[in-house]
This record gives sequence, structure tokens and C-alpha cells, in this order.
Amino acid sequence: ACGSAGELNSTEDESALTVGLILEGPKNDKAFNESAYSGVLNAAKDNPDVVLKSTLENRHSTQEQTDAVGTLAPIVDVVVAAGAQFGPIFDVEAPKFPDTKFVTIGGYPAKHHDNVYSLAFDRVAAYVVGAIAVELTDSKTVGFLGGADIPPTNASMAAFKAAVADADPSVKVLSNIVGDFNDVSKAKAATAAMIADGADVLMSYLDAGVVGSYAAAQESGKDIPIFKLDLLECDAYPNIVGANVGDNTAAVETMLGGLATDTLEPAGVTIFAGLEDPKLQRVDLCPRYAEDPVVADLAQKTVAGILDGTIALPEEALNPRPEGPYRLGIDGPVKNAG
Amino acid sequence: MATAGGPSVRAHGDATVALELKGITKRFPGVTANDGIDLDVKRGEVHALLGENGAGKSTLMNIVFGLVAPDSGEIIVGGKRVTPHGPQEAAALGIGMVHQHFMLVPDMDVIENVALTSTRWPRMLKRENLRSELDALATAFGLGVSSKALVETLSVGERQRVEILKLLYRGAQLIILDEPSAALTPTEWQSLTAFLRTMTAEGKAVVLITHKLDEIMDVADRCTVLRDGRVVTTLDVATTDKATLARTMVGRDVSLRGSRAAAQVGDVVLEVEDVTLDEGGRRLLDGVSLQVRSGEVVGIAGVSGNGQNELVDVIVGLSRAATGRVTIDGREYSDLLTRGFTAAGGALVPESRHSEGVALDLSIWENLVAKELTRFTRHGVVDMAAARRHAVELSAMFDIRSPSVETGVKKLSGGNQQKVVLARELSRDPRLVIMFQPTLGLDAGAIEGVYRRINEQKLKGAAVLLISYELDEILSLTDRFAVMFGGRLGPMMTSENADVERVGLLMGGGR
Amino acid sequence: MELALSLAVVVCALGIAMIFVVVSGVPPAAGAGAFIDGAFGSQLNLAGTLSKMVPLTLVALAWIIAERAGRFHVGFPGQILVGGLFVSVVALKISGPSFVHLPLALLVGAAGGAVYAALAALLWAKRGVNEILSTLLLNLIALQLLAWWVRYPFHDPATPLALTPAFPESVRWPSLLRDTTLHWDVVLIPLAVVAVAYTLNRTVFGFRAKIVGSNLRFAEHAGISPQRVGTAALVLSGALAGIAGTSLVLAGNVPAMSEDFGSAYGFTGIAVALLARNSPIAVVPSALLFAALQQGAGVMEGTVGLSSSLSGLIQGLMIIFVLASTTVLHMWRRRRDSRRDVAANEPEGARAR
Amino acid sequence: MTAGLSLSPFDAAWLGSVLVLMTPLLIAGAGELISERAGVLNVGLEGMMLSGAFFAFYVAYLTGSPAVALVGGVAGGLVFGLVMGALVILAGADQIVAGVGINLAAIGLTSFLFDQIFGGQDQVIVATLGEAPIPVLSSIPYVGSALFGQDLLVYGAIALIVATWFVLFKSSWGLMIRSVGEMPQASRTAGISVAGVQWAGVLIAAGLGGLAGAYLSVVDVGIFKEQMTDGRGFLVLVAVIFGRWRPWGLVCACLILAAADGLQLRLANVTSVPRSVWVGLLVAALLVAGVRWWRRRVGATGRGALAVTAASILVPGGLLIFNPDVHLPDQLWRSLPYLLALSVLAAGVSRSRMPSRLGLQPLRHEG
Ligand SMILES: Nc1ncnc2c1ncn2[C@@H]1O[C@H](COP(=O)(O)OP(=O)(O)OP(=O)(O)O)[C@@H](O)[C@H]1O
Ligand SMILES: Nc1ncnc2c1ncn2[C@@H]1O[C@H](COP(=O)(O)OP(=O)(O)OP(=O)(O)O)[C@@H](O)[C@H]1O
Ligand SMILES: [Mg+2]
Ligand SMILES: [Mg+2]
Repeated sequence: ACGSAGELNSTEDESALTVGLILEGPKNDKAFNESAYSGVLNAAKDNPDVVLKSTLENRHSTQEQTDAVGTLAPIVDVVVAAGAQFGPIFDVEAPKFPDTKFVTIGGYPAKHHDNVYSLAFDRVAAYVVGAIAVELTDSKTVGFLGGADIPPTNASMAAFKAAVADADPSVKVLSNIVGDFNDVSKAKAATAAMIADGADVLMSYLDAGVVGSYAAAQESGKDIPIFKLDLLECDAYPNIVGANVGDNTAAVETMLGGLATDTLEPAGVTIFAGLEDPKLQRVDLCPRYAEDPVVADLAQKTVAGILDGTIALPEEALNPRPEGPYRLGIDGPVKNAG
Repeated sequence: MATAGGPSVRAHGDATVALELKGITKRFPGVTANDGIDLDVKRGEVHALLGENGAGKSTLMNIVFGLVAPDSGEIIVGGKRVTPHGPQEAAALGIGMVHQHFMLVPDMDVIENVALTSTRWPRMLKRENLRSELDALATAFGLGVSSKALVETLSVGERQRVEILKLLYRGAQLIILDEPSAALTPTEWQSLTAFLRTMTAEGKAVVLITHKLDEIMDVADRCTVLRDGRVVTTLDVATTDKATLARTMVGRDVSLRGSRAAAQVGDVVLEVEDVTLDEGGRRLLDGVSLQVRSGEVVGIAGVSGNGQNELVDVIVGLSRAATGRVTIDGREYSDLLTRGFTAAGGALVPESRHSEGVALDLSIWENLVAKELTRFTRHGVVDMAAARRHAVELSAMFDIRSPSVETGVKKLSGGNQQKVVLARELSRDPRLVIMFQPTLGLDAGAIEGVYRRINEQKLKGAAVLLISYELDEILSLTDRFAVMFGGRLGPMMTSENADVERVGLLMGGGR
Repeated sequence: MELALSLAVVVCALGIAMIFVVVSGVPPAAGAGAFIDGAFGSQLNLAGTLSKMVPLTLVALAWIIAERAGRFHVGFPGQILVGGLFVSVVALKISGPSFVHLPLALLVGAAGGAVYAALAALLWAKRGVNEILSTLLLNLIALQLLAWWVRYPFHDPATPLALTPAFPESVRWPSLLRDTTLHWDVVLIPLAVVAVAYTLNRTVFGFRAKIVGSNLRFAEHAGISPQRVGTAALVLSGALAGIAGTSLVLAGNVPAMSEDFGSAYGFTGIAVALLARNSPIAVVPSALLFAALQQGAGVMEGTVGLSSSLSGLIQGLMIIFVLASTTVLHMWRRRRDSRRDVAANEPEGARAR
Repeated sequence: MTAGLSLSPFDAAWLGSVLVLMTPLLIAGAGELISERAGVLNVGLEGMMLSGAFFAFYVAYLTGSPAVALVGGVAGGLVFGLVMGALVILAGADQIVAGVGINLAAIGLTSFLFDQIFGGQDQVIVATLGEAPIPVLSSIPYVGSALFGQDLLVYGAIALIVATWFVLFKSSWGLMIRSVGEMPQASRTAGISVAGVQWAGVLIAAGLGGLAGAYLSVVDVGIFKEQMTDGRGFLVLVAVIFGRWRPWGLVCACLILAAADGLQLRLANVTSVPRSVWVGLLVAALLVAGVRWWRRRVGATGRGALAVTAASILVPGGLLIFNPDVHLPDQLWRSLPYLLALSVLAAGVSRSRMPSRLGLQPLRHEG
């Protein structure tokens, strides 16, 4: 899809901002990786200067990811990579290519480099989901099903649990990290287990694996409201409440757009995106619940509470703050500078 | 009698003849194992086949059983000319064979082992039916063995009964037993004899390959003696005696191919005192004592499988005797594996050249220095140049014919391979040389070379122990010798003017 | 003959790969060009190829040592991981000047691999446990051990990732070519090849291994203990795999250890040795080829959009062809030898002239 | 911490998940058992399963029929079975090396084809084989739907094991297979074609391996993912060893593996191990000890075995009484089955049961 060699040469002119994208999984996973991919395509649509030059998919291990960075860095202007592990990789690789810019979504760079742009989500939307889940549960048991044992999963789980504890301490939270965002069969087994243990509302923090949650819920014969992650698809299963969206597409689009228009300054400042900008992070509700005044109202109030600080999130729900400069929200003030 | 599968033999011609062989000839590269053999086996008789190792007994019966195709000759079963291709067809003709090495699956029980041979096409195992049939057979022929027992838990004698049951179950009318008593205890042999009598009473025929004269006298009706692939004669056991049998088997004009050198006999080098070895409840060596002195060649004669291998393993240190001790020059050496033996000045030309004497994949020089690595090693590093030089010297000395010492041993002829072994073993100026079947598979020229080496060692003052299945070799090369039988060593005899008939008797287990 | 066969194998595998290239709509010339460029075309790519050669070579040599003594094991993935695990202790708990720290880490890494291999070796020598089965299990255990290691006892509290703290510079292989993945650990390639070739061909150990590997019974008759030699060979093999792990950890790009650092090399190293027909020297070109495949395929995806999974396909094909070709060789030899055997049984005089 | 005894992880859902997790292991295990009994160690099973998973998925995508897809899965396994047989039986190549090669080739081939065929489009999800609840039984309260409300292959797998047991130990085919793995010379003198039986073994293992892969992709979830077998092929090898080359042993091994997996799924985020787990372990230990005692009668066990038994009863017993607040890492739970399998091997119990020609090249010069 990213064109042949001939095409590449013809589009390459002086002003173009060529982009190379690295994905840990396949670019058509309908989830994390696909949304990052769409972000680049959108940015290219918005800014004629932005050209997606090549995409490297399925880079599972650190070694492959590092190689991919080494492959793309010399031939593109911007390397975009989605996934937590790219932080440490960029820490090492970025200084080797001072003329290339590096963008990571969800990465955790520990060092400050002038050519690294990083955006990570403070996974606070999960708090909103938790609050709604308490509202929806009859059995007083809700479940959180996580993918890989990585920071976003753990942070979201923490936020979810905090919300439940705040709203109704008597509601029990079952949680389980299955180890993989895309292992449908494991997800299915884990979901079935949760339902058996009494959970009647679920946050399925999975990518392709969410299909397993749907299947298990359907096989259980009960009507289990399920929250999914990222893309909102209300038809995939009869009772999808909504999606906990950390919008990769928007994040990539924003970062690339900023780079293309030179508005993303200064470099090296890690951006933590909370709920300030609904374009980046939000809770999307399916029509049935969006029209339910109780749920819609609760969602709105919770978001407002988080934004104005009346709701305090636990530390584990937020990204660890770096030693270098960072800002909360894409337009927020820079903290910790100098 | 309950029989499954296989048509029974209906004799058309002479109703009393179960098997007739006419002019069977089989050549292997370099040997004629069977040379125009004629033989007839009657129903209701036990027909013994007697002959020295390599006389061609097993080959002949393998031909009958369809495992080996003859070059020429006829097999007539029940009056009809047949050519069995494979054991299945032989079995269909009513021929069954118990091999010297049992063909049983240890992990299966008796019923399953029997069933294994009887069906080709998928079908359910009717264990109960099979069991009652087997039990009936077993009682009818006095072959008590529990049909539910796993074969691996059975004794050798019981396993043999299972083998026989397999044949009976398939309706064998002619049963071939290849050295059935080799691993049996006397009691087990007794029950086998009883069984054989029942068989013949039933009108079945038995071919019994054996080296033991007592057994022939005990159970056989007639005995055919083979020598060098030819039939010497067929004797009626009732009208003969062990002495005649022994004479017929070995009592040719002993062709003294080698000649004894005269040498100064010195002190005792090898002393084996009352060595006993047991394995799996069987006594493999039974109080063996032996002395070999410097400057003499002592022989151990006997049919293979009577404890020779075990004795050599004990002497060289590859297995540990239950009781008794072995010394070289009065010293014990206890190191496991052959190191102690070698260090004490021992050398061994092993029986099985390919598996024990050389590493076929390695080159000549590597084989030549394999036992003396430390001699060419400094600080863990092998001095290749020195090792090769040594090898080149040895090859010249022992006349190993090859393009170079780099040549793989695999590419050498048998005689040259044996020269590699001799060179490696004898070049160390050993105190004791054990030669185990040193001329096996060699041609005349090579054999002569080996004999020369034996005498040479003797003259140099080494003690030589020659173990051979060929009486010629023993009689012509050794100074003294004894016959080994059933794990025991018989009395020492002087080789010159030895009483061949008595030797033959001893080899067959007589007194 | 063997060289020709190996070349034929490579040509066949690449030929089949070309069919796939064409099928996926990329002109073969462009595909091949992108591949060669990706593997060797720039300093950076060449450096990538060379640095991948290091673990491949070490694992291939590890296989050869064990194979020489007749021991086939598949424990390299586990031994790599345990080697890295040991290294992380030395790297993080001890500090010192580089000329002490790095060699020490190297030794300890080798020890880690050796210890892990020793488990399999002891099970084999003392309990008769088939080393293939035991190493298969030990691999799976090592994976879990490492996953735990980087999450709990050696987790870097500063990162939420499953990662150890960064290793100090003093223990890392210095970079050989600035801004590339090439570190000084490439010197391990010639060193290890020479050392292994020397050990196998010149030392008593190598000699004994060869004897044990070619005829166990003969070895016993020659006073050589197959158990002892086999154990030593397995342990040495593990040590080499451990060094491969060391290299992956201390010359890897991220200066810390994650749970996936050894994933790709354990089994591919065997393929490298097979293509080299178990010759330590031939491992070099063979490892170069496999490393180039891995490196080049990754780049090829970036430049012409050919899926990088192609390289996995080629590597798999290569092993299958190597096995098939070995068989052809054996059959050919057997036929030749059986002809010779007939000749060999003629009286000696007839031949000796 | 309440001291009450809840059976929490050991409930119907756990049972159901154990069944589902166990099914692919059993299917592939049945084939592998037959192959190993015939003397061929099929290290390439992982690759065959992967190939089966892919081809089943592809066929399902083309035809839309999960049933036809299963056939595709079998065919996908067989492709590599043919390669394995050609290398190992025809050509006498080393079994392990051939298996390693097949695994690499299968990973490469399936990834590449998946990429070529499905890389450009949206993620494809194919229809799966639905549940086939057994009418009356599945309505038994509590365990009914977990045990009897599963898809057809779950029952199929159990039937397959029964069939395997029947073939191996109750039919003349089984005799042939076992004798070939145990003592090919004996088979040959009994007129059995050793190569033929081994071919059958390899192809059965490959076909069932492919079916097991198909279970993963088109029965359970309807999705194919690169390397989705995720080491299950190796797990099957472990299960066969662990089960001491017997069908019921295999079932036990798969049960333990799947139970551990299911348990680990459930325990993953419980802060401390619930008491019921210690109860479960104690029951398991008592069961094992009981079976041993019953099998061997008293006294027949060695001192070491006795110590192990005692420890395996006392430790969970103690834990049950004191109920300490422990959180064992998931990794330990996950490696437990392998550690167990290793100790079974080390204890030498399995060696005696191992087909004696397993993994070895065919005998060439046997008459
Ligand atoms: N929803 C998500 N949020 C954040 N990161 C994600 C998400 N989904 C996937 N990732 C990233 O992708 C990585 C791989 O996830 P996962 O293990 O599910 O992928 P995979 O392709 O199935 O890998 P494998 O084949 O090794 O199992 C994760 O470690 C994470 O960094
Ligand atoms: N397959 C074969 N290939 C070559 N030579 C063979 C083969 N089988 C037997 N011979 C040779 O044929 C000759 C006769 O062997 P055979 O086994 O028939 O002797 P035997 O009388 O049974 O001896 P023993 O008493 O030792 O069993 C021997 O010289 C033997 O080496
Ligand atoms: Mg014999
Ligand atoms: Mg014989």
C-alpha cells in the first residue's frame, strides 16, 4: 500500500516531509496499530507536504524494532513509532540521526533529545469507564480485562479500579491481564472466567482480542455490557457500551501536523495527553447509552471532575513524570524545564 | 489343534518329509556360505544341524524362512517346490523360526507379541479369544507362560517359549530353532526338550541348530554336520556317539596354517583368579582362572557366546567382575574403561573390528594415535606433526596399504583395517596382548601377517592370549589352551598333539 | 562436492524466494537490488548484517561442538537467555573499570549458558534423559524465568516497561562504527571461529569428541568416557550460547535487558551450522548469508514494500534443502561405497598392485 | 482476609476454559503420540499446527464454511508432514534437525502468505464452528454448560483420544505402530513395513496437528495471526512425554497444562493466592499419591519418591492451614508444568516407557 520504489522518487521534492512508520503489529489490526497508520494517512491528507514513505509492520522484538528504526531513520525525515518500547530505543537511536525527527506515541523516552517528540496518554478515560461500569452493574461485580502487561494496561487498570472504589466501595473489581492484546482465544477464556466469577460489566482493554470477549459474553447467555478500546464499533456485539479512546489516529495526526507546520515546539518535551482535548482522549458511547440520560450525564460529570481537579487520580494511573521537561495536554504549560 | 492363519502343510509326495532342500547355494561377497546343500527333514523328527561358527547353518535356515534368497537350489515343502519371499510367506507355508536374538517387543505383553505376527489388516484384538487359544496351546505343549505378562519382565527361557508360542499359534508344522539353548539354564533346557518331544509326537518337524553335543544326543533323531558351507554327513543319532559327532565337526586334517615359534617362557604376566560375572540373574562367567606368562601364547577355544566376550571385557576393564581379580604383572588396575589395562601394558585386538577396533569415519593416523593421545599432547594440544610422523612410521612398519595416513579407515580393505588395529596395539611394546578372533574376515595373505605378528610378540617376550572360534588357529599357534563352555574355562591342554576329539567334545559341552 | 551442494541449496532457496517476489508483484531485479542494498548497501546496513552475524556464528559454533561429540541439543534459546540473565547481575551489581568489567561479564555470561547446559548434560549423563527433550523444556522455563527477572528482581523502577536498569558503559561493548549497531563484539566472530576450530581440530578434547561422536564403543575401548566428553561438549556448547547472550545484551542497542532479546537466534543458529555442514570455518559465510537475509529483508520492506516475512521463508527453505541435499550426498556415497565394498572383498593380492 | 473457603477459581467457567484450552493440545497430542510410538519425534509439530491454522483460515475465508476449513487445516498440516516424512523416513535425515527446519519454514511460509493475501485488507474474521450443546446434559446446573455446552471439536478431541487408545492398544494397527517404535527388527520379521508404519505415524501427526491449528484459528476465534500457535506445538511434545506415551497419560498431562493455564488466567490479578488453590493442590497431591499407592501397593515406592510425595502433601497442607499472603508470579505458574515434566524425566520414570527407537534414525542394516 505504501507504493513502489518508482513512486517514491517522484514524490520526493525539497519541501516534502517524508514519514516512516514502525508498527509492532499488523497495520490492519483494527486497533492500536491500524489507528496509528490512519493517523499518518490523515496527516498526509491534511498536509500535502507530509508523505508516508514506508511502513514497517510486525516488528515484535526490541531487536527488530531497533533495526526498523535504523532502516528508516536515514531515508525519511520523520520516524513515527507507536508503542511503549520505542522510548528506550529512541533514547539510543535518536542522537545517531540528528537530522531525523522521531515521534513516538505511547513511548517512554527517559532521555532528553532535541529531535524526539513524544506523546503518551495519561490513561484517565478508564476512570470514566469505571464510573459508568459501577452505574451499570447489577451484580456489584465489574471486570477489567487487560492485554499485554505493559504500562498503558496497568495505568488504565489503576484508573478503572480507582473509579470503582470512589463510586461504590462495595463493588468488586475483577481484573486480569492475559498477556497479549491479540490472543483471541485467551481473551475468550479469561472473559468467560470473569463472567463466571460474577462480573456483569466489562472493560475489555484489548485489540483484536476483544472479539474473544464478545464471543464469551454471547456464549454465557447473559447480557453483558462491554467497553472496548479505541475504535468505536457499536455493531460488533449487541451490547457495546462504548470505547475508551486514546486516539492514536488523532495523536499521530496532531504530532505530524505540528511538525509539518512547525508548530510543535519545543522538541524533546514529552506531552502527556489526558482528557483536556477530547480529540486525543475521550470516552465514546454507543447510541443506546449516549441517549441514556443517566449514563451520559455521569460521563460528562466525571470528565468535568477530572479536568477541574475535584477527582484525584491515583499515581499508578498516570505516566511517571520524566526528569526532563514535559507538559500536560498538548497546549499545556511546560513543566520541569531547565 | 487351534491354529490361525496359514494353510497347514499337506504332503503330496512323500508324506513323511516336511522339508527337502536340493542343491542350495548362497554366495556372499568373498564367502560361499552354502555350497550345494541337500537336506531332508522328516515329520515327527528333531533334525539337528551341527557345525563350527560360520559353517553356514543360519544362512541355510534363513533361506528356508525366506529372509535370504538363495543363488540356486530348490526348497520343497510338503512335496511342493516353493520360494518363500519373506517371513510372512514362510509362515503361510507352515514354517516358523526362532532366531538366536529374540524378535519380541519388550514393551508388549505376550498376547500382543503373538498377535503382532498374525494379522496384517486392521482388526480388533480379541484378547480373550487369543488368550484362551494361547493358554490351550501352552498347556498342550507344556509351555507355561503367563499370557498377560509384559515380555520385558520375562526370563530368557520364558521369552523363548513366547517365540515358540508365536509359531504354534500360526500353525507352524516345521519349527527352526537357531541355537535355542545359548541363553537357557539347564532346567529351562529340560522343559524345552520336553516340549520338543511333544511337538514331534504331534507329527511336527523341528530343525535344531546347536553347538552342544549333549543336546543333540538328548533330543535329536538325526544330525547333519556342515563344514565350510557343505554337508559333511547326516548321522542317525541313535547309532552314533558324541565322539563321532565331535570328530565329524572338527576332526578334519587340521591344516596347521600358522606355526608356533619357540620362545623363552618367563614370569606370569596376566593372572585371572576365579572371576565371576552375573547379569540379569544369569551367570556369564563362572569361576574363570587363567595365567599367561611372558613368552607364551595361551589359547581359549570354544564356540562363540560361551563367555569369551565377557571375559575380555572384564580383563580390559570394560566391565567389573562380581568376584575374583585380574592382575597384570601382579598389579591390579581398577580404572573403569580400558585406561588401567592399557597403562599396565595391555593391548587388545578386539573381536568386532568395525565397532570396537577402529572408528571408521576417522583417518588412519587418527585411529593409530587414538589410544596414545597423551603421548602426543602438550598442554592439552595435540602435536599433529608428531602424531602424523608416528602414524607414517607405523604404516610403513605394518605395511598398511593406503595412499596416505589421511585416508579414511572406511576406505581400507578388511586386512588393512586389521593392520591399523595391530599397528596401534602392538607398537606400544605391550606386556600382554589379547587377540580376539584376529583373523575374522581376512584373506589368506592377511591371516598370515597376523600369525607372524603373534609369534613376533611372543619372541619379544610379551604374553599373548589368543581367543578364537577356529580350532585350527588355536592348535597351530598356541602353546597351551583351554576350551570355554557356558562361562567356564575347561582344563589347560598342551596344543601340540592335542586330542582333537576331546577338544570337540569339550566345545560341545561334553566332558 | 559439499561446497557445490551448499551453493546449490542457497541458489535453490533464493530461486524459490524469487518466485514469491514475482508473485507479490515486485520486479525481481528491484527486489534483489533492495535486498542487497539492505544487507550491504550502506555502512549502517552492513553494520547491521555484521552485528547479527555475532550471535548466529556463536550459536552455530555451539551446535558444532556438541554435534562433534554426538550430542544433539536444541537448548540454545534457553542458554542465551540464562547467559544474559547472569550478565545482568554482573552488569548491575558490580562496577569497575571497563577492562575488568566487560571481560568479567563475558565470563559470567559464558558461565550462565554453561550452567544451564550443564543441567541438561547431567540429566543425560547421570539419568539418561534425552538431551533434546530436556533442553526443549529448559528453553520454555528460561523464557518464564527471564520474564520474571525483568519484572521483579531486576526491574528498573524508573520505567513502567519490563526492562532492567541501563547497564553502565563500563560493561558494554564499545561501539566500533559510530552511530551504527556495530560493536566491538564482532571480534568474537574470528576469535570464536578460530578457537572452536582449534579446539576441535588440535586439542585432546576435540580429538576425543571426534572419536566419541563417530564411534562410541570404540571410544570406550580407547579409554575415553563418552559421558565425560559428552558433558564437556554440552557445557562448552552452552558457554558459547551464553556468550551469544552476552553479546546480545551488552552490544544490543538498548543498554538494558528486556525479555525478548534472544528470541531469533537460538534456532536459526542451528540452520547456520547445517548449511556450513558443521565446519567451524564454513560457519562464517553461512552466518553472513543468514544475517544478510535477516537484515536485508527488513530493509527490503522499507524500500520496496516486500514483506519481511520472506526472509523467514527463505531460511526455512534453506534448512529443508540442506537436509535433502545431505541425503542426496549420503545416497550417492552409499552407492559408491557399496560398489567399492564388492571390490574390497576380492582377494587382496588382486588389488594391491 | 476472610478465612472462609470459597472454591473461587475452581468453578464451572474454569472447567469450561480448561476444556477449550485442552482441546488443541489433545488433538495434536493424539497424532504426536502415534507418531512417537512409531519412533518418530515430530519436533516440527509447531510448524504443522501453524500451517493448519493458516490454511484452515484461508479455506474458511474462501468458502465461508468452517467445516470445510477443518479439512483445509488438515491439508495444511499434511503439507509439512510430507516434507517431514520425505526427509526423515525416505532420506534418513535427523528427526530433530528436520523438525527445526520445518518450524522455521512454516513460520516463514504462513507469515508470508498471510501478508500477501490479507495484508492489504481489513482484518478478516471468519465464521466459526458454533457450540453444539448436548441436549439434556448441558442443562445440568452449574457444570452442565461448561462440560456439555462446548463446540463439536471438544467432544471430538475426547473421542479422538479414545480412538487413539483403542487403535494403539486394542487393534492390530496399534501393535504394528508400537512394535515399530520399540523394535523395528521384530516388526520386520513379522512382515510389517517399518517405513510404511512410520509414514502413517508422521502423516497422522501432521494431519491432526493441522486440525489442532485449525481449531485455534477457525473454531475458537475465527482469526489468524502470525505465529498464533505460540509454542503450543512444543507444549504438546511436553505433554506426550509427561503423559509417558500413553493416551490417558496424555489426557492427564494436557489436563494439567490446561488447568495450570486456566488457573493462571484466573489468578493473574488476585493479590494473594486464595486458599482454594492450596486445597486444589492438596487434593491433586493426595490423588497422585493415592493412585501410586493403589498401583504399586505399599512399600514399593523408593525413599526419594516417598519424600516427594510427603512434601507434595505437606507443603500445600501447611499453606492451607496458615494461609499466608503470597502472590506467586504468573511466570512461576506458567513454568510449573515444564518443571514437572522435567522432574518426571529426571526421575527416570518416563525413560522406561519411552519408545526405544524414538528420535533415532531408521536401522539400515537389519535383517
Ligand atoms: N491498545 C494498546 N495500547 C498500547 N499499546 C498497545 C496496544 N495494543 C498493542 N500495543 C503495543 O503492541 C505491543 C504488542 O502487543 P501484542 O503482544 O498484543 O502484539 P502481538 O502482535 O500479538 O505480539 P505477539 O505476536 O508477540 O504476541 C504491545 O507490547 C504494546 O506496546
Ligand atoms: N549377510 C551376509 N553378508 C555377508 N556374509 C555373510 C552374511 N551372512 C552370513 N555371511 C557369512 O556366511 C558364512 C556363514 O554364516 P552363518 O551365519 O550361516 O554361519 P553359522 O553356521 O550360522 O555360524 P554360527 O554358528 O556362528 O551362527 C559366514 O562366513 C558369514 O560371515
Ligand atoms: Mg551363531
Ligand atoms: Mg548362526
